[in-house]
Amino acid sequence: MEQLMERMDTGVTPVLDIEDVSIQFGDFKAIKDVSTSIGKNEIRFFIGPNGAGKTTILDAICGKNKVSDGKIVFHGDSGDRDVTRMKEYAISDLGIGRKFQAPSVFGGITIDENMELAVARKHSIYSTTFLKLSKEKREYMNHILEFIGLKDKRFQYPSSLSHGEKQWLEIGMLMAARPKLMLLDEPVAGMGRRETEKTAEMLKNIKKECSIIVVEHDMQFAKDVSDTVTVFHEGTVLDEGTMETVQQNQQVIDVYLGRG
Amino acid sequence: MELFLMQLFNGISVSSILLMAALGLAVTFGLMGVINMAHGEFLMVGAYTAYIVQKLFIAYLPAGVFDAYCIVAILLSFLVAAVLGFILERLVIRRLYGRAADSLLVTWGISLILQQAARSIFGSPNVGVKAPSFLEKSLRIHGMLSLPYKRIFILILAVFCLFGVYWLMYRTRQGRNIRAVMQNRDMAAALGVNTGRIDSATFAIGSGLAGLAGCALTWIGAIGPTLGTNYIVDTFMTVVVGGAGSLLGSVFGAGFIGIGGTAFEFFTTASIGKVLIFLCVILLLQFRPKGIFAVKNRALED
Amino acid sequence: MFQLEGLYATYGEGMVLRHVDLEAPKGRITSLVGRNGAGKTTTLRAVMGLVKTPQGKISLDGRELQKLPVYERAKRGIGYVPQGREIFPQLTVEENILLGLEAGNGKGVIPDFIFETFPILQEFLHRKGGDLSGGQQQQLAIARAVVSGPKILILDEPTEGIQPSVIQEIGRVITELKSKMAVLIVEQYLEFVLDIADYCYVMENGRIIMDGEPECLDQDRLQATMSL
Amino acid sequence: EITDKETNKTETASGSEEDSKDSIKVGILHSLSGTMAISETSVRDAELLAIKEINVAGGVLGKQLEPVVEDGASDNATFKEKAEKLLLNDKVATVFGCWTSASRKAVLPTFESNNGLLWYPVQYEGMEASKNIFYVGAAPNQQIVPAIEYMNENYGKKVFLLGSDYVFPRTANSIVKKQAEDLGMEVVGEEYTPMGHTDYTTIISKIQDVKPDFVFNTLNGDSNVAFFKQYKDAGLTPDEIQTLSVSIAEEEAAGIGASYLEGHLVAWNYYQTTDTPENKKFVEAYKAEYGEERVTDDPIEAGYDAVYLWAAAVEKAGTTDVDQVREAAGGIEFKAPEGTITIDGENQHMYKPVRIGMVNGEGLIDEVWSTDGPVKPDPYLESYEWAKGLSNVQ
Amino acid sequence: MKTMKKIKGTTILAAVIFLLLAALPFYMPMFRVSLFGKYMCFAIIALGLDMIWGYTGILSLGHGVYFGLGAYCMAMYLKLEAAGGNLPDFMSWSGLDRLPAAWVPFGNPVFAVAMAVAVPVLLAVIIGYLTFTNKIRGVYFSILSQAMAMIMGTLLIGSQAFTGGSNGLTDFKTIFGQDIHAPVTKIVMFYVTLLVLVLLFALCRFLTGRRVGKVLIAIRDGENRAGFAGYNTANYKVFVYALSAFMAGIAGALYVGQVGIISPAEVGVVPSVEMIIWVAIGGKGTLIGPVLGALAVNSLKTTASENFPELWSYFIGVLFVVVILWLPGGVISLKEIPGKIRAKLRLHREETSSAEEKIPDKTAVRSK
Ligand SMILES: Nc1ncnc2c1ncn2[C@@H]1O[C@H](COP(=O)(O)OP(=O)(O)OP(=O)(O)O)[C@@H](O)[C@H]1O
Ligand SMILES: Nc1ncnc2c1ncn2[C@@H]1O[C@H](COP(=O)(O)OP(=O)(O)OP(=O)(O)O)[C@@H](O)[C@H]1O
Ligand SMILES: NC(N)=O
Ligand SMILES: [Mg+2]
Ligand SMILES: [Mg+2]
Repeated sequence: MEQLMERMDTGVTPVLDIEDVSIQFGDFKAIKDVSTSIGKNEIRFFIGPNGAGKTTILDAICGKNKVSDGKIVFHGDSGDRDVTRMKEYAISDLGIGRKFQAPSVFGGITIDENMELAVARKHSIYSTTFLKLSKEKREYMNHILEFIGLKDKRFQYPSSLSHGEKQWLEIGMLMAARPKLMLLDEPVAGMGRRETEKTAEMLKNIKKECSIIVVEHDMQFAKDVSDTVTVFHEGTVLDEGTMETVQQNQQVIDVYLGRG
Repeated sequence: MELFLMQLFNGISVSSILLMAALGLAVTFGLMGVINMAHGEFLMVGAYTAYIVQKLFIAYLPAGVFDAYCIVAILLSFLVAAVLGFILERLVIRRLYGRAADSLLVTWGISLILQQAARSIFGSPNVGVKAPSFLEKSLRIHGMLSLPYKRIFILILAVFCLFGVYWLMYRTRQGRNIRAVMQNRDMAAALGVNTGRIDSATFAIGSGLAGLAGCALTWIGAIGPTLGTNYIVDTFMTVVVGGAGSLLGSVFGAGFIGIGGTAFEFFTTASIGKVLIFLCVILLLQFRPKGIFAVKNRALED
Repeated sequence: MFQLEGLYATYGEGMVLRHVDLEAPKGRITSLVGRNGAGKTTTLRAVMGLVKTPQGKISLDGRELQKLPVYERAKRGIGYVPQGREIFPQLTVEENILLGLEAGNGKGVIPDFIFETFPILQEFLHRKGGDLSGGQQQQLAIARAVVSGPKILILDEPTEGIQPSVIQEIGRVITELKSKMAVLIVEQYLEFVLDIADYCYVMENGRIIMDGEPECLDQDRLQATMSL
Repeated sequence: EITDKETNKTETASGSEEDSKDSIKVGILHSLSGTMAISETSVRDAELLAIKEINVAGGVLGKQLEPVVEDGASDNATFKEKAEKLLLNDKVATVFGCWTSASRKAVLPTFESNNGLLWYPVQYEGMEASKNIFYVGAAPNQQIVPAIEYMNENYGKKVFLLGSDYVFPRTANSIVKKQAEDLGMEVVGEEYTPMGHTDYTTIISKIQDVKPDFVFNTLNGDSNVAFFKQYKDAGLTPDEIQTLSVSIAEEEAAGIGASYLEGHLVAWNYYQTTDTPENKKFVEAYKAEYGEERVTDDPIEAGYDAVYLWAAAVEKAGTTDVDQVREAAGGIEFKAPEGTITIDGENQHMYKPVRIGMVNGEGLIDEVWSTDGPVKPDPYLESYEWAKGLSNVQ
Repeated sequence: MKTMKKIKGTTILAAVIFLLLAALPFYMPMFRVSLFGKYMCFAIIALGLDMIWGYTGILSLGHGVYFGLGAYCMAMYLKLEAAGGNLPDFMSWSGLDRLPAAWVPFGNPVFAVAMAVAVPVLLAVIIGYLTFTNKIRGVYFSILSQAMAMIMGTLLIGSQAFTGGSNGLTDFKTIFGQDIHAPVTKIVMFYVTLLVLVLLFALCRFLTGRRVGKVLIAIRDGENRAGFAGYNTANYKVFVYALSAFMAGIAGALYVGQVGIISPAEVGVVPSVEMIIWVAIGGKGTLIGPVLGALAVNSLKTTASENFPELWSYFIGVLFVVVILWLPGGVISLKEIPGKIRAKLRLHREETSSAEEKIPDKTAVRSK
C-alpha cells in the first residue's frame, strides 16, 4: 500500500491495477486477496516460491483463468477496463500480450509467418484477407527476426528449433505485437547466460514503449532488469519493493532465496 | 403408474445395453484416443462367435447342456474379439497413435473389410441365435410390469464389466501404466513401461469388451454383417456426452441417452425420439463442451 | 561406467549429432554444456532411444544399449529427467512417482528422502500432475527419475523454473547421489553446474569441442562458446 | 465428337443389334453390400439360378444369357449410377433388380429416359406403373388389402400399425388406414422406427398399453429380429396379441429364429411349403445350387420367375428389343412355383394368388388361407371405393 | 525460394487435372462424363472440407447435412418443374392435397438456387456460432456434427409428405426449361460444375495464400494461443465453417441437376464420413489433394465395384488402410518422395564423410 502511495506521489500512472483478486481451484485457494499495481514503463518482477501463484495471476490477467473475487483493471487507450470478464482475444486487442511458461508457437506455419501473424495489429477476417502488411511493419519484423537470431531460419518451421530458440521466437512474436503490457512467464528459462543478458537488454529497450511483468526465478536477471519486485508466497503478496530491499527481507530469504 | 415404472425399467435396460456396447469404446476411444469406427464390427465378431458356439453345442452336445453354451459364448466372444483386436493393434492401430482423425479413417476401412468378411463367411442374411432358456422368462411383478431376465442379466453383466474396467484402470499397476502410456507414450517408455505391450493389451481389452457386448446383443437383436452399423453412432454419443476418458461419464452418457431416449420415444415416436435425444446431446455440449464429466486439467488447455 | 562412442543422431532428414564421445563413470557428476540448439537435449534423447542413432555406440557397464527399445534402456538403469518436465498430467503426483519407482523394479512405498527434498510433493500427493505449477512439475520430474535408483541419472536442465532455494537443495541431492550412481547433467546455468560437476563436456553444433574438469577448462574458450 | 455420342445415346439400351453375338447380356442390380444386402443377395442368387437353368436348356433365342452383376450398395444414387452403367455401357437387354421402393424410384427415370427394362421382384406399396418396369412382386391388393380383410374377420377390429420409417411402410399404412376406416376398424397405434432401430421395449409397452387385436407389421430387415425377440421377452405371444407381417419371409424367419416367430402370421404369394410340382423342383434346384441350409421365399421366387417371364417374352417377340418385348409380354403365362402367374399387359404387374401363412416350429411357413386363384393386380387400387384420393396419377 | 517452388509444382498439377477434366467429354462416353460431373461435385465438397479440416483442424462428420440442404433446395425446384403445376406424386400418396407453403417459392428457379446456397450457410453460421463460441472442439465437435447428420437423415425420412421420405426427390424432367436427360444439358451442367470447381479452387487458393489462411493454421495448431495473439478464433472458425457449408451447398445443387436424385441415403452419417475420406486420401492441408482424392477415390470405387461387385469393399477398405498408414499426407505427398530420397542420400554422405574427418578435428581442439 505504501508502495502504491509512493508511486502515486511521484506521478507514475498505473497501467494495470490488480484489486483484491482471489482465485480458486475447487477448494484450493491459489490466490488470496492480492492487490498491486503496475506503472507505466515499469518492469515488474513477480517472484516467489514454486506454486506461489505467479502463473495463476498472469493467467487471470490475460483471461485464461476465472477470477473468483476482485478486479483487474487495465488503463489503456480506450479508458479503464476490467478484464476479468473479457475474452482472451479482446484482452489481447487491448494491448496485453503474453508469453507462456512452456514455449508455444504455431507449428504449421513458418517462423516468418508466425511473426507476420504477431506483427499485424488488425485482426479481423477482412484485414487478414485483404490487407497486406505495411512496409514499416515488415521492416520492424525483419529487425526483430535479426535480433532474435532467427533470420536465417525464417522460412523453416518452428518444429526444427531447439527449446531455447523457441523461447526466442515467442519473445520475438510478443515484441512484434507491440503490446502496452507484456506478461512474460519465465522468459529466460532454458537460456544461456549470454542469451539471458541479451534478453535483459531487450527488455530494457522495449520498456520505453510498454510495461512488463516478468515471472522469473533467475535472480541475477531480476536484479539486472527489474524496477520493482513483488514477492508472492502461498497466494499472497509477501513483499514488494526494489530488488535490493526485497532481498534483505528475512522472510523472503527463508521461503525463497535460500542461504545463497 | 405401472406404465411409468415399465418405461423407467425400459430406459434403464436400454441404458445398460448402451453401456455394455459402449464400454469397449470407452477404452479404445475414451482412453486410447483411437476413433474406432470398427467398434461396431467388434460387436459383430462377438455376436458371430456366440452363433458359432451355439451351432457347435447343437451339433455335438446333448440338448440337456445347451444352456451352458451361454457361458462358453460369453468367454469365447470376449477372447475372439480380443485376439482380433490384438492383431489389429499390432498390424495397424499402433502406427496411428496421436493421429485421431487418421485412426477414424483407417478403422472405417477396417470396418468395411470386416463387414464384407462376415458376408463372405456367414452370408448376407441374418443368422438366428437362441437365448439360453433360463433367460427367456421374465420376472412378472404386477400386471404388465414384468422384467425380462435377459435384461436383468445384461444389466448385471454391464455393471460387472464396468467395475472390472474400473478396477483394472484405477486399482492396478497395469492400469496405471496404461493411463501413463496414453498420456505420454515416450515418457512412459523412458520409465521402463513396455508401451507396445500395453497398447496391444489395452486395445485387446477394449475389443474384447465389445465382443462380450456383441454376445449379449445376440439375445435381443439381429446377428448379421451390418450389426455394428446399428450401434456405432449411439455408442460414440454415449462416450462423448459423458466426457471421453471418464468411465463415470460413459455411465452417465448411457443413462442420459437410454432413459432420455426412451422417454422421448414414449411421448413422441421412435424417429422423433431419436432426433430429440440427439438434439439434447448437441445442446448439452453447448454447456459442457467436453462432456459432463470432462477431465479438467490445467495442462490440457494447450 | 556409461559411455557414448562415435554417436550420430538424426531428426528426420537433419543430422544433429556428429560423432559424440562421452564418458560418465559412477561416482562423478558429468556435465554437458553448450549454447541453445547445440544438441544437448538430442544427446540425452539419443541415450534414451527417443531419436534415431544411425551410428555409434551407447554402453552402460559394458553392455551396449543402442539397439534396445526405450523401455528396456530404462530397465537397464537409466533415469531420465527430460527438458520440459513431461509429467503425466492426469495421473496424481503419487502415481507419477510410483511409475518411476516401478521403473527400477521398486515396490510399494515411496522413500522418505524424496519428500524431505521436495516437501511440496508430499503436500500435493493426490493432486493431478498437470495441475501443479511449473516448478512443482520440475521437482516431480526429478523425484520420479531419482526414485527408480538408476545406474545413471540423466538430467536435462533440471533447474529450469525452480526457485533458488530449491536449486541449492537439488545440487545437494545430486552431489549425494553420485556415490550411488553416475550422473549426467545438461545445464545452461553455468555457475550451478560448474559448481557441482566433476567433469564437463562442451558441445557445439552437435560435436564435443572440449572436455575436462571444470577448473581446467579454457575459460575464455568456454565463455566464447557459450556466448557466441 | 459430341454429336457422335449423342447419336450413340439415343440408340439407348434396346440393344437388339448388340446381341448379334451368341450371347445376350442381362443386368442384375441388387445391394450386395450395406444394410439391404441381408435380403437382396438371395434374390440375386435366384436370378442367377434361373439364368443358369435357361442357359442349360439352350438359352434364349438360341443365345446364352450372360449376367452382368452390379452392387447397388443399399444406396439410391449408387443404384442409379449402376443402372446407367448397365444400360449405357453394357447395353444389357434387360435388368433384374432392386428391392426397396427407394431404389426402384431412383432408377426409374434412368430406365424411362433410356427405354430400358427393369424386372422388380418385391411386393410394394403400389401407386406406380411405369412402362419400363415389370412388377413381379405383389401389388397392394395382392397382399396388404386381403391381409387386413383376413385379420379383420379372424382377429378383430383394433389394429396397431408398426413399420420401419421409409416409404413402403408409410404408404402401405396410409392404404391400411383408409381400408380400416371402410371396414369400421380402429387404428389404435401407429409407430415408425428408423431403419436399424434396435430397441422395441418402449413400443412394446405402448402395444401392451392399448391392447390391440393384432399388430400389422411392416418392419423391414434387422428391426424385425429385435422386435420379435423383445416381443417374446415381454411375455407376449401370438395367442395374446397376434401379429401379421408383410416383410418377413422364410429367410428373415431363419435370421430371427423359429422359436421367436412360431405362431405369428405373414402374408405373401408364395412360401417354400407351397404345394406345386414347380415349387418342388425349384426348392430342390435352389438348395442343390446354394446348400441345404438355404431357404426359398417370396422375393426369391419372384426374382426367379422374373427371368423366366422375360425369357418367354423375348422368345415370343423374337427379339430383345424393349418395345417389342413389352408388346409381347402382355398375357404371358408362367407356371411358377407359386402357381400360374400371368402378366397384365396394361399395368405390367402379375396376376398372383394371395396366401396368409403361419410360421411353424422349423421356421417355415404354413399356409392358413389363400385366394382361390390368381388375383388381378390393381396397383392404384382403382377397384376399391375407399381408396379414392390416394393417388392423383391415373 | 523453396516455398515458391512447391507452390509451382501443385499449380501445374492442378492445371493438368482441370485440363484433363475439361477434355473429358471428348474422349469418354457420355455416361462416364456424367459420372465425373458427380465426382466434381464431390471434389467441391472435399475442397471445402479441407478448408475446415486440413487448414483449421475442425473435423466435421456431418457435412452431408449442408450438401443435402443445397441438394434438396435445388431438387424441390426440379420436382415442381417436373410436376408441371400438379402436386408432386409422393405428396398425394403421403396424404397431402395441397402444396405445402414452404414449397411454393421453390417454383422459382432463382429463389431455389439462392436458397441452395443461403440455407446451408445460414445453418452453418448458427451451428458454428453456438459451438465455436462455446468452445466445443476436437472430437466433441466431430461427434456433434455426426449427431447432426443423423438428425438430418432421420428428419428427412420421417417427413415423407414434405421430403419424399427415404425415396428422396427424383424423377426430374427439365432444368431451367431444358430436358434434363438431353446430352446437351448434361454437357452444359458438366462444364458449369467444372467452372464452379475451378473458381472455388481459386478462391481457396487466394484465402490460404493470404494471412487469413495462416490464422486458420494457427488456430489448428493452438487455438488458445491464437486467441492470445488477438485473433477472435470463434469468428474465424464460423467463417471457414460457413465457407465449407457454402461449398457443400453449391455442390449439392450441382449434384442434383446431374445425378437426378437426392435422398437421405446421400446425406447421412455414412456419406459424411466418406467425404472426409476423399480429403484424407488426396492429402489434407493441400488444395489440389482433396480434389484429386475425391476424383480418384470415386473413380476407383466405381471401377472396383463394377469389376468386383461382391469384393469391392475389400479393395476400398484396404486402400484406406494402406494410404493412411503409409502415405499419411495422402497421395499428393507422393511428390515429396524424390526429395526424401535425395535428403536420405545427402544424410548418408554427410554421415560417412564426417565419420572420417571429424575425429582428428575433435581431438585437436581438446584442451585440458
Ligand atoms: N487448475 C488447477 N487446479 C488445481 N490447482 C492448481 C491449478 N492451477 C494451479 N494450481 C495450484 O495453484 C498453485 C499456484 O500455481 P502457479 O502455477 O500459479 O504457481 P507459480 O507461482 O507459477 O509457480 P512456478 O514458479 O513453479 O511456476 C500451485 O500450488 C498449483 O498447484
Ligand atoms: N524435432 C526436431 N526436428 C528437427 N530438428 C530438431 C528437432 N529438435 C531439435 N532440432 C534441432 O536440433 C538441434 C539441437 O537441438 P537440441 O534440442 O538438442 O538443442 P539443445 O542443445 O538442447 O538446446 P537448448 O539449450 O535450447 O535446449 C537444434 O538446432 C534444433 O534446431
Ligand atoms: N417394396 C418394398 N418392400 O420396399
Ligand atoms: Mg509458473
Ligand atoms: Mg535442450
